[in-house]
Amino acid sequence: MSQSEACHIEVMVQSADFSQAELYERLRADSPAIGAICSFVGLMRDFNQASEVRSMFLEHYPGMTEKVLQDIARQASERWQLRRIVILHRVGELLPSDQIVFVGVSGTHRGEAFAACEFIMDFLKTKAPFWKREQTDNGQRWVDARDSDQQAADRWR
Amino acid sequence: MSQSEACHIEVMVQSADFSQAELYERLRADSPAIGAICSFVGLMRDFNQASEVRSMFLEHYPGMTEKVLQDIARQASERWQLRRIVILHRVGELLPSDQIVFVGVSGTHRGEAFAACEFIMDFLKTKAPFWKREQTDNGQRWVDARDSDQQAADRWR
Amino acid sequence: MNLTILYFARLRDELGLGEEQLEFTPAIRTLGALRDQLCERGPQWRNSLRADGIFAAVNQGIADWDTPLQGGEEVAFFPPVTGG
Amino acid sequence: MNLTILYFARLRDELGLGEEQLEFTPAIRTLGALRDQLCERGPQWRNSLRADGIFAAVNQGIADWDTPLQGGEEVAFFPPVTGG
Repeated sequence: MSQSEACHIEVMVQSADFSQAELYERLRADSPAIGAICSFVGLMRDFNQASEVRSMFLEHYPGMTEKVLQDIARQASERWQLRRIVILHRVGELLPSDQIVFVGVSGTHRGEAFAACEFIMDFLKTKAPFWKREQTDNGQRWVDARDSDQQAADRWR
Repeated sequence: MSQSEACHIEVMVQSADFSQAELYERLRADSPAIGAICSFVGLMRDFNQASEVRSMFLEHYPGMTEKVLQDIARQASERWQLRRIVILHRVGELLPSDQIVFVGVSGTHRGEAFAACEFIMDFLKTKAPFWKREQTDNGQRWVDARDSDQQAADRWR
Repeated sequence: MNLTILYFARLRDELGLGEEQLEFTPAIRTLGALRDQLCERGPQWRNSLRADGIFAAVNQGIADWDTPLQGGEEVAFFPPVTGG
Repeated sequence: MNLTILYFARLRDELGLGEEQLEFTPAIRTLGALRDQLCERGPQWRNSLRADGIFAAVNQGIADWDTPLQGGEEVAFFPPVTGG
């Protein structure tokens, strides 16, 4: 398969929960040329910066969010040989243990699938306009960006 | 969570197909401390070394296989902070598009989940006693080991 | 040819404002000039819009401070992103 | 105290043998000595057991050629692995 033209990209932003199984089946669909599927799910933890988190609100910039995620996926498809990319990010109110984000890629080779999936997550973390607000026993707070996320993205230059 | 003692390891070798969804749910089970789940599935391609593959037979060394996979998982659990590791590898007769192997890890941090999952796959590829025999229109042949797999494993030293 | 200006997350809370329309004038030649003009509204605006790591987007694409404006754009200001 | 010897995959096909019992003798001091003795069976054995990348395991663990044997072990010879 050639690089970007054969890669099918799907980007979804929604408040509803998602079925990891269903997204996995999309990655696997219709191609006996696929040898590798790597997928990542980010989940809400109940603990951050030394206090318990009761719930979280995920705000985003509708319109720009989808553009940025599409652009990150396109970059991945130009950098590695991939067959499909699926990105789904939730917004709105979330509770501990909830699924927040799914990124999955399918392709011919294992190493490319791992690299592309991690690349997309690292750029999603530092480029896509989402903001987390946590609800703790002491009130609400906006989550601070992490230097470690920027460093993770910088590795890909 | 402390390093190796809190990590739950499951290793399965079976001829039956598996449900990726069910294995994912095991990785996600019972812990609001999990923030990241990375999983990989290897699938059978219909093409290898310039000829079409009709089917494949996966032979293994019963007993040793499970020990090696357990050992690889244990090494990963000592190297990174992980909550659960699930490894499932199929044996016997397989057809194109069939799922061959599942490796999934859950843990607190994204980077650790990606690294551990890829580490396990790289060592599984070069250490676990499985052998593939392909059936093509020109007869049977044992699949050759790839230098690229050895190089992938060598990166982790 | 107004500008639509959006403020997100912590910035919106600090400024008490999520969206506004601003009349475009020739003095607003660049994104940086727009920010300078907004900062003249008072110390809270200066603190918020000049804080470390503040991003701006023009028509939903990340933009440098010297990006030219000509009126009609959607401009957004926001703090570092924290999704994923 | 026999040795159980297993041959896998391509090796089994080449040698026409998947498993055998071999009487342990003091000459078989190491895994390498066992291989040398098996190679005396003929050119096919030498070709197969001295091919590039042949592995051996003792009691289901990968072992170096100088691993000592004392009888009672399960020894396996196999080509490079190709799972995953």
